[in-house]
Amino acid sequence: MNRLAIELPGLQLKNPIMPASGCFGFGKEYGRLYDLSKLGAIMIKATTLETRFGNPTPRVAETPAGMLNAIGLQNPGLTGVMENELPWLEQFDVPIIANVAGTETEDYVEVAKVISTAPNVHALELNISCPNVKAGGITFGTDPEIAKELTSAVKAVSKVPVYVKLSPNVTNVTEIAKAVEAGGADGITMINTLVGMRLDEKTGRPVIANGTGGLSGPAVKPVAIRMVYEVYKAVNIPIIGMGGVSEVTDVIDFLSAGASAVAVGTANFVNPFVCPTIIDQLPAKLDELGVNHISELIGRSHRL
Amino acid sequence: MNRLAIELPGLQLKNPIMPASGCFGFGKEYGRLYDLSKLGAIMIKATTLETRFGNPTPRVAETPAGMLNAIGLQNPGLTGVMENELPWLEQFDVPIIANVAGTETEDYVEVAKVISTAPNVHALELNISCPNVKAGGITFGTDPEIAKELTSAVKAVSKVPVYVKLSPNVTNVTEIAKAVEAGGADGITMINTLVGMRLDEKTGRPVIANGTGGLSGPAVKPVAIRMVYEVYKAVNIPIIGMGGVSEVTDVIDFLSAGASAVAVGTANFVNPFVCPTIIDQLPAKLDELGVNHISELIGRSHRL
Amino acid sequence: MILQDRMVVQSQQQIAQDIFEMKLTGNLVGEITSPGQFVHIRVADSFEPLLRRPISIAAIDQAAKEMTIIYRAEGRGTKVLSEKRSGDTVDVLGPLGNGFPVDEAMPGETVVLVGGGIGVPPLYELSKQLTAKGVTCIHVLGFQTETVVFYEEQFMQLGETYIATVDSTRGTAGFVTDVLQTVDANFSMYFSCGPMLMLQAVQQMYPNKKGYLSFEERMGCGIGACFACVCQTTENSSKDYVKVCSDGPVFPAGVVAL
Amino acid sequence: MILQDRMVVQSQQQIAQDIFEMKLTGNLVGEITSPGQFVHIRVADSFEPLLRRPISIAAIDQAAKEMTIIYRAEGRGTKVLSEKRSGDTVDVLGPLGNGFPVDEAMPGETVVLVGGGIGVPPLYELSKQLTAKGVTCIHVLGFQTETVVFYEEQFMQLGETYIATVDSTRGTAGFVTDVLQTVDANFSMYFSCGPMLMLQAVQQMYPNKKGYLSFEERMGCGIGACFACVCQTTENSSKDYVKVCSDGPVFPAGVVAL
Ligand SMILES: Cc1cc2nc3c(=O)[nH]c(=O)nc-3n(C[C@H](O)[C@H](O)[C@H](O)COP(=O)(O)OP(=O)(O)OC[C@H]3O[C@@H](n4cnc5c(N)ncnc54)[C@H](O)[C@@H]3O)c2cc1C
Ligand SMILES: Cc1cc2nc3c(=O)[nH]c(=O)nc-3n(C[C@H](O)[C@H](O)[C@H](O)COP(=O)(O)OP(=O)(O)OC[C@H]3O[C@@H](n4cnc5c(N)ncnc54)[C@H](O)[C@@H]3O)c2cc1C
Ligand SMILES: Cc1cc2nc3c(=O)[nH]c(=O)nc-3n(C[C@H](O)[C@H](O)[C@H](O)COP(=O)(O)O)c2cc1C
Ligand SMILES: Cc1cc2nc3c(=O)[nH]c(=O)nc-3n(C[C@H](O)[C@H](O)[C@H](O)COP(=O)(O)O)c2cc1C
Ligand code: FES
Ligand code: FES
Repeated sequence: MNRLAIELPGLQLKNPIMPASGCFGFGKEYGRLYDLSKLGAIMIKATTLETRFGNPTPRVAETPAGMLNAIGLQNPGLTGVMENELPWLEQFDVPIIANVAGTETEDYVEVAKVISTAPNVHALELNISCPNVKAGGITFGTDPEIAKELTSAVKAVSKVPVYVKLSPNVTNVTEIAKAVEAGGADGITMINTLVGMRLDEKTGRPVIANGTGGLSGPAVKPVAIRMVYEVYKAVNIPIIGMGGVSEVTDVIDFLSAGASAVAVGTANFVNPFVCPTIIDQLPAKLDELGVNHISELIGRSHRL
Repeated sequence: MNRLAIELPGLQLKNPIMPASGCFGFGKEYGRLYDLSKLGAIMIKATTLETRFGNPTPRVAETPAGMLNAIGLQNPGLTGVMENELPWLEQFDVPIIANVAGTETEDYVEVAKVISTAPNVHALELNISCPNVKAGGITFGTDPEIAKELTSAVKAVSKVPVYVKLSPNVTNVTEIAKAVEAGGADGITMINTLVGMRLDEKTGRPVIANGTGGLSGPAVKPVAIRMVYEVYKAVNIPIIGMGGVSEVTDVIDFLSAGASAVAVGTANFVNPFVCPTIIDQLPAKLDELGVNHISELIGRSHRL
Repeated sequence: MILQDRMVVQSQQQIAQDIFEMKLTGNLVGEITSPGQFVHIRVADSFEPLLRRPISIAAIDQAAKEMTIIYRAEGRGTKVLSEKRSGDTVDVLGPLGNGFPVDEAMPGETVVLVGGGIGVPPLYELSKQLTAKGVTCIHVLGFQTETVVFYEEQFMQLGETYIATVDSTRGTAGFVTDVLQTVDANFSMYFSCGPMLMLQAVQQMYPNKKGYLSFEERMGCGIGACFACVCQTTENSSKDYVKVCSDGPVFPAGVVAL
Repeated sequence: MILQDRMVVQSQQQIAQDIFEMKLTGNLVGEITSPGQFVHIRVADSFEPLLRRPISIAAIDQAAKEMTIIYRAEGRGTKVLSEKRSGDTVDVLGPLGNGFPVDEAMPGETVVLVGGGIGVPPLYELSKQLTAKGVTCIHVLGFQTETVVFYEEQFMQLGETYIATVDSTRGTAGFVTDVLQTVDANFSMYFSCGPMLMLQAVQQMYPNKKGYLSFEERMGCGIGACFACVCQTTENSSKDYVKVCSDGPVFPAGVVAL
């Protein structure tokens, strides 16, 4: 028996660890460092209908125990991803979760329709929470009604289960979670980045050319854990948790709060081997916690 | 000329540095370490109508570059503050900003009416954003209409200018800011803490007995700066900024984003002399930035 | 007076599994008034770990302006502290709180000092001061297991010393209370520091003895301003609540609601 | 191959105001393929500072498995790095990126190396490799002021070396371009590393020369995955954009839109 295996809609995960979207490109770079088949899944960079260059640089800034980014969804567009990126990833025994972004509902629907037909795409992740694009993105993630409609529209065309990625920049995250569940979402991924800003100490100018950026990394983990905890109580679909995961104990925390699997973003930049390292450490951690199968940890904070 | 003096409704600040509410008690403890007359002002701990014991312990937990707290507004109640705390503070040449909290509008009104008559209370800070009490607190801070009404009600009875303390746990902070401005607020203080959670790695249990707590410290600074920046553009009343201020450069950042003064919270625990240290460092910092008077920095990020 | 002192590490030594003994010099030492007081240590200039760590003062050498602390390096902060080497400096705030009342015990009396795990360190300076004034100290020290036992010899040099280990790898099998059963109850007062459950058990065992207990609670400021470390009191107490950092950490038995 | 190597600090030395030279040993050195490659350094195990710092490789000693880096300790991260002492270890990711093409210059040719500030370090290993194969190197190095000038002697040992300081406290008054006006234009190609404005000026000065420029950009991953360090390209380029970390940091003149 595989003590780390987790089954989720569309996803047979050999372990619950996957790189988060935007922090792993389309896998090529990290694939040079280790065998990607080791991963539970891969969340690839956001794909939009057209090629996007993204925002001007600087696009990243460091903050205390975190970072801001405003990449602006740079990606080679649907065709580029379908023709160059996904086929390359087929060589690995790893399910792909395709992060789908857009400006209009039609963009999402169009991308979802096509990308969900790729043989190795086992699930979609609707990015309704990107704070770094002028139109679309986060606006879909802050209004429950709009979030629900978008989810339904994408569900109607997708060949694979649809996960919706929630924004933490809301007054009531459970409201949005319930809305996307009502819209037919098969799962939830959370959290995307918190909107933040860093100013240059000398000039007062925002360090990030875009002005604001999305805050990620260990700094946001307490907010992410709180939101996963709240959403777990509010919905009946599984959650893939993220936000500051850097060490094996962080994974335990997210599972305890209610996540069924965990994504690792920023930590890949700090330690490019973080995902395989955590995966290797998990069995010993389960022993330490006296747990036989990792699924026993899911939501344990709620059962105390 | 005092290069650091700032004038705000009700407040003649000899410098724009003040300890944040809840992080300085009623001054007695820090008053043993240095002369409180050195401070621009003091924001005293939240005062409620009745004595409150607060939440069970543990009440604090460390997080990456931050901390969670759920003190639960422990305080000796209006009478205790009026009789024991405020008179003691009169020996210092420093204006007091009284942080007012409650469960019902009537509580706020009652406390405001009385506490605003204390000779050294030069302004009130309405705490509509405390995440650590079951009723009241944050609920007043997430609904613009309710926030506006509470502000008006308190304004009607207060003998001194009223500042309203905003919660960062909202989708749109400018909406609340505009509402309290419309309600007659003389100024805004921001941000209060972000709701977060830490779990014990061994048991999965929340470390804080209350479950969730308020996140503060350097980790939240990017969120605070972004929100001050947004609110500065949206309102015409002054802002006292806070969230992660630990060093003199943090003060410059908050002023640049649009704050007219700055409060220091968590950093007092890390360095009990942080406020006087920053005050001493400000003049050299102004020289370095080529600025004559500190007020020139206010909002400079918007003028680039 | 409370000082924020950049103290200099004179030595750092591992004395048991995960247990370190560190000697620090600085002006702060001159301000220490009683054993059982503690210091609040910033382990690094970084913002992570952010908060100070409260650690008891385990021994004082006023002539050398030196104090000893003994701590378990387990979490993030104490691990960073354990990497300091002699010559490094550490940002220390203290002395904080009110320690054990040495004056309460009279020369010739016998007292019992009961420590558990990392509650043992402050009892060492306490015992030094008590024995120096002619009080006979009996030490009852409980640990999880043999590998984490420390300072047994040092305590033996000051008086009778009994060790208990939970897993029976050293001394009496079980808890300090198992040792206490065997200790002649003819002592005038007890002093105790250790986990809450131990303090509870000790206090319960001697309802009619004078005793002083040192408490632990999560702290923010360490000086009484933030209300993080508040404990509820019993009905017999004159206060509604106490702060461990500034009213304690040592309280007479019966004050804090257990 | 890119390694994540726990390298050992052999020496750390301040060589000018805020400028440090650090020598590190480890297996990573064996993977370095060209001067101008860089490493991505995690300065502490703490989460603050969080991100790695990109620093150029300034010299390589394959026999000793040793590399030299030269960096300015100005911000939070580099300051922490500057506190490392010999014997400490540092988490280094590298070698990263594509360096200067040493093969492009033929023995007997003369080339010009133009460096500015902390862009100077990678030119040192470049010059060592070029001169070793018989290429004549002219070094033009610009600094803000005298107190931050470093490695002048080392460069002089390899070839003609001109210093410019903005405040005219050392060498030619002004910028590297002021020196370049006086350098015989009869060289085959140039190599440059330094601030963007300097690279712009140098490229503009020699529109018809072959040249290689090394760029700086804020980085996340350092290996090409996060799209933080993207630069727009000119129309003449075959790519729409380039990543400084993995496509660069060295690009032929004319590729990156300046
Ligand atoms: C008055 C007092 C005296 C103490 N004396 C000693 C001593 O002499 N030797 C010793 O080894 N330990 C002592 N402790 C316990 C010591 O403070 C904790 O073990 C230490 O703070 C844990 O820090 P960490 O970095 O290892 O753990 P982390 O898990 O990184 O700590 C996270 C946060 O929780 C706090 N925390 C964790 N455990 C405790 C605890 N048991 N008590 C209070 N805060 C805690 C930390 O201070 C920090 O803020 C004392 C505690 C108090 C209150
Ligand atoms: C390919 C490359 C090679 C470099 N080689 C050298 C070298 O050999 N010697 C040297 O002194 N410096 C070099 N730099 C610049 C060096 O990376 C920055 O000076 C350093 O990262 C600043 O870190 P800090 O901790 O001092 O500043 P902080 O202000 O704390 O840095 C905050 C964040 O901004 C980033 N940052 C700040 N300035 C720069 C910059 N100029 N370029 C890229 N990122 C920056 C930091 O990496 C960090 O993520 C190089 C940069 C690049 C991209
Ligand atoms: C550089 C960078 C790029 C990102 N790009 C995307 C993206 O394209 N789509 C998306 O849904 N999330 C994106 N994110 C958000 C992450 O997937 C993740 O939700 C967030 O960073 C929190 O996790 P972390 O703290 O582990 O990084 C990006 C994050 C970073 C740091
Ligand atoms: C221990 C603690 C207690 C607090 N108590 C209060 C309070 O009583 N009233 C209030 O308005 N804010 C309270 N706050 C919030 C702070 O005033 C401040 O808004 C917040 O901590 C952000 O600033 P900082 O990052 O500098 O701490 C408290 C914060 C902390 C850490
Ligand atoms: S730790 Fe702040 S009051 Fe005790
Ligand atoms: S730094 Fe991540 S792509 Fe270059």
